[in-house]
Amino acid sequence: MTTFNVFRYDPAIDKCPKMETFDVKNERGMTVLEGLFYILENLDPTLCFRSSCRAAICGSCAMHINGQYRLACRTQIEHLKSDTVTVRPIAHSEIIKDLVVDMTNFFANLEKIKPYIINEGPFPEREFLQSEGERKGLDHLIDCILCGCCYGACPSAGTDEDYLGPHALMKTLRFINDPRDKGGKERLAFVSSENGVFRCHTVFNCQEVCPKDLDPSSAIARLKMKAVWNTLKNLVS
Amino acid sequence: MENNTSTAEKADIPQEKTIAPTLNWFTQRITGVFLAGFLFAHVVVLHFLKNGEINFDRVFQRIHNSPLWFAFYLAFIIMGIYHGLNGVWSVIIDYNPSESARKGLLALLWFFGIAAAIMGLFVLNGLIFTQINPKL
Amino acid sequence: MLKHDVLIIGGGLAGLRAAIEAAKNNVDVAIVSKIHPVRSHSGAAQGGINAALANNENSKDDTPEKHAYDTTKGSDFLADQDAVELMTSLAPETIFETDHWGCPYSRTANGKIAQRPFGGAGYPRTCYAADKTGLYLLHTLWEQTVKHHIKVYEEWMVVDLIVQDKVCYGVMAIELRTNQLQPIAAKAVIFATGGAGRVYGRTSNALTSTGFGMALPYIAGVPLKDMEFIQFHPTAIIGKHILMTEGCRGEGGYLVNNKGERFMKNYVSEKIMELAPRDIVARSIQTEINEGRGIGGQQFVHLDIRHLGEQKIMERLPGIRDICMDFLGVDPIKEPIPILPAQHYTMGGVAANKNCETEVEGFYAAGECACVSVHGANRLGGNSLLETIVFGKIAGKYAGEYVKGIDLNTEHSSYKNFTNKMNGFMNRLYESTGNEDPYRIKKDLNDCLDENVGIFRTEEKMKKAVETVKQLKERYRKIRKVKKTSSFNQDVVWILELEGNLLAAETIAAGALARKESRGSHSRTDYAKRNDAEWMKHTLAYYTKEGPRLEYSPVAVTKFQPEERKY
Amino acid sequence: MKLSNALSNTKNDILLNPNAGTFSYVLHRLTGLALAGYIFAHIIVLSAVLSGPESFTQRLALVQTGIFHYLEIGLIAVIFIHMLNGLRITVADFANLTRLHKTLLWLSILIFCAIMAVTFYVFLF
Repeated sequence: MTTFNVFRYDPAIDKCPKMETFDVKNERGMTVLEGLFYILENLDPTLCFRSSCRAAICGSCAMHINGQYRLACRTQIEHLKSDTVTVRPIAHSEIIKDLVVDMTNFFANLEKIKPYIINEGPFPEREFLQSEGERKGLDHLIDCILCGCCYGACPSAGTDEDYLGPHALMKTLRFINDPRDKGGKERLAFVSSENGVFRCHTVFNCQEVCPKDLDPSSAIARLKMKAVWNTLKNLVS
Repeated sequence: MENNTSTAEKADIPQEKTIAPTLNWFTQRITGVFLAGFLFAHVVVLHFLKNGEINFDRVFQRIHNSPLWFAFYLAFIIMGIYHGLNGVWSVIIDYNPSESARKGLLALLWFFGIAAAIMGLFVLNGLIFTQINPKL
Repeated sequence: MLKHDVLIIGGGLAGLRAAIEAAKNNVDVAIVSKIHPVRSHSGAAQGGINAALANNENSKDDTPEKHAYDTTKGSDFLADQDAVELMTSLAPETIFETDHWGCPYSRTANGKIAQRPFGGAGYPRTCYAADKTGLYLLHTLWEQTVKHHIKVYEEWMVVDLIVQDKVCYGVMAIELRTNQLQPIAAKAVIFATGGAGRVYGRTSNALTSTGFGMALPYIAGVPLKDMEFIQFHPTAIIGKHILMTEGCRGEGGYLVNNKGERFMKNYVSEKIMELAPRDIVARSIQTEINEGRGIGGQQFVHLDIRHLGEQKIMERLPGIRDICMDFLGVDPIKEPIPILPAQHYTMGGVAANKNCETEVEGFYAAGECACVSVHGANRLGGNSLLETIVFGKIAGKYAGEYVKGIDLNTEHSSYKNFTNKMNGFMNRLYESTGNEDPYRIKKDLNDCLDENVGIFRTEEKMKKAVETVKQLKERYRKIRKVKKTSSFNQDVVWILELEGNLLAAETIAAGALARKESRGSHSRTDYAKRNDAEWMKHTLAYYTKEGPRLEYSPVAVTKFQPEERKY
Repeated sequence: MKLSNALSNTKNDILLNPNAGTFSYVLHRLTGLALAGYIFAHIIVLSAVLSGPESFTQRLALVQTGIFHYLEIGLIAVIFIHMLNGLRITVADFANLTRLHKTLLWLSILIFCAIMAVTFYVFLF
């Protein structure tokens, strides 16, 4: 038996959030997501949470589990080494119900950086030729599944919803590093603005919580240096 | 509905708007590194090497006649105040104040900064050019 | 009333590709998806996407025609060859397009898109981006919809298709956030809702792939085609049934039984070994297990990629390693991976022609939920991603052109009728006096199909499956009351989707029971041979209250005459 | 975002992310604000020099005795916490050593302990 402490809040009914306790029959290898489904199917069908692929690739089930942001599907209960599992929604977003939060702002911030290749052609008849080195520059930056763990863990995102957030900044570097993209200057200017990279206070929480073990901190550090040199160069010339 | 529009749109952020955040961050780091050196020397010299009461004579003897120490403290005052207030500013903008609050707070920081710098320079001046101590 | 010219249901690869294409016609396009597009199950696709690019040293003389032949042969000659040829000939340009949009494909030494060998293909033809091809493609296409400012109804669940007199007028949808039910009017509707994997319990599919998107058109009068052909992926990890890409074997991985023997040599030629088509490999694994050569108490066999070396694994199969470490605690660099076959893909789906049009005017289907029939009785690995973007594009194109001559009348009687009908249905849910537990029904359905309509099928078991599904449908009518809440009522979502599950299951079981031969993934122990004389035809399942009414339609044959399928 | 929300978010972020990065971030902020305040206090204390050397010496004598003597140890701790952490994040950013941030943190803690040992020795013995 494992005790689940689950964050419950229905803004239409409840004045304030509460933690509710459930006893979940724990089988070997059971994940937190399966535990939540156990609750939904057997104990309380009104419980709300997001889920889809249950294989740590879609990014739906990011939540705060026992002291850290994690993907519920990827977290095995026994690995938590605790009799209780405490589950809360991702911070910095409005709670729609229980563990489901409104990620509009998260995606709006991503859309601000123009998350698409800026290149109006002409395109080669076949694929772009890209050296292995050029392709390596994209490694890891492209692996983000947009789960929102880093955004929830980032204290800068907590104080200002306009801060782009680790996910959007990492995506920016992905496009800047891509030789197919022609928007480098524009992108660099955008992330050098007040809500961009310099709002990052190098807390490393994003790197700490990333369920795909990516390093947004490093992407931001690299963007900072690029932005600084770019600005200095512009000032000198 | 917008279709097939050119995406080579103009940059959303004009170049000028990026200078302040970038330089604020960069100078904060640079002054930080310098201040680390200064403060270390300051603490070592004043407290570690020769402990005991700090009085006018001790400070005066060291700084008077030494342009190097003078330059050291001059840079220290300016950078210290800048680094401190720039740091406070970055905390303030983290909490995204309204445009008017922002202007007011910025003015306040400038006022305190300049006042402190003037005061600091007077103190430095006092420590060096006060009437010659008769004991010397 | 909300209205759009082209309404696309489903935000996976096919849906996004259709939206991008339809938007090119200067029409008002919107996507309705019950989850955010980047959460779609397309993102879980790993291995790659097939196209005869001839980029690999070993594929210099590869052509779309050879690709078409491999696909047709892989399908056990049930695929419509005109559609297959269309798909394979459009494949290269469609892939180049995604490259221009920024999809980060892995590269060859000379900078071209890298290709790896895949099962059932004569050449290394599968373009890949490490082992996350689906994820990168999905993000790339989503980025394009952002660029084109395409409206996405995010977390809106489509609960009914508005069809009257064989014309489609839009959909009924619930906005999950507010729990409001309302019609969305559209001149054309494209369904790209994915597969029905969750009909099975042991499946590699996402929890959201419930088959509800197939059930809605089915109820609305569009037949489901070839539903009995269910692909079992040979290599899914034990317990969680998460996919180990075919790329593992493409890169040179071995399948090993309890004697440490590469058993595939007993089933196919030494040249092909692990790279036989999926149905054959899955059957081989199941045979090994059934005949007592499985590992760990006859439960699984090993997929061994240790000999590829750490560098190659980290470079080409990093996601596989992550999954093994996370879900099994096994590091594939040091240990073999315990795997067994699991349901993976529904070859069948909404019957559509090669323009993605269906029997209902203004209603299109693309991707896994459709059956244009390019996969026939068995899909080759790497062809599903290709199908989504090629037929997504085609559906978008034809729907975009179709709507130009249509006037949208939001006063049409169908909107009122369907709103009333759906409201009545929802109220019955909220006021039900029954006591059946929906999750119990779901569990029983999963167990029934796992047990009775699996890799090897028999008359007796399939009869049982048909019976059980019928009973479960009865039980579904007496479902317990659902609590009404003001937002995000997940219980309602699961209960509605359960109906999709049940309807998809009934077509699968009925189609399988009727087809008295073995073809591709449909493998019967009592009719072990393929029977072209009687059964080279598509199954069409039409909805009736009592259960599916089966009809049959001919297979389009152009260049490739049926032959014995030998590898 | 309202200030009250932002402040409560900050509080929650600290509670919900109990890891090395959060602690050093919070300490950095607090020590930074304290030091910014201290600069002003320091200048005001030293400004006694403007009324002559005697008053300077008197004022300094005041701030070096009793409780102030021990508070000075605290001041040195605050200075070095802020300094070492500042150097740590600067190195991480400039040299892209973000993956090593924990190692760097331990290194900072080590240096900090050494400095504090010297400080205690000097001030207490």
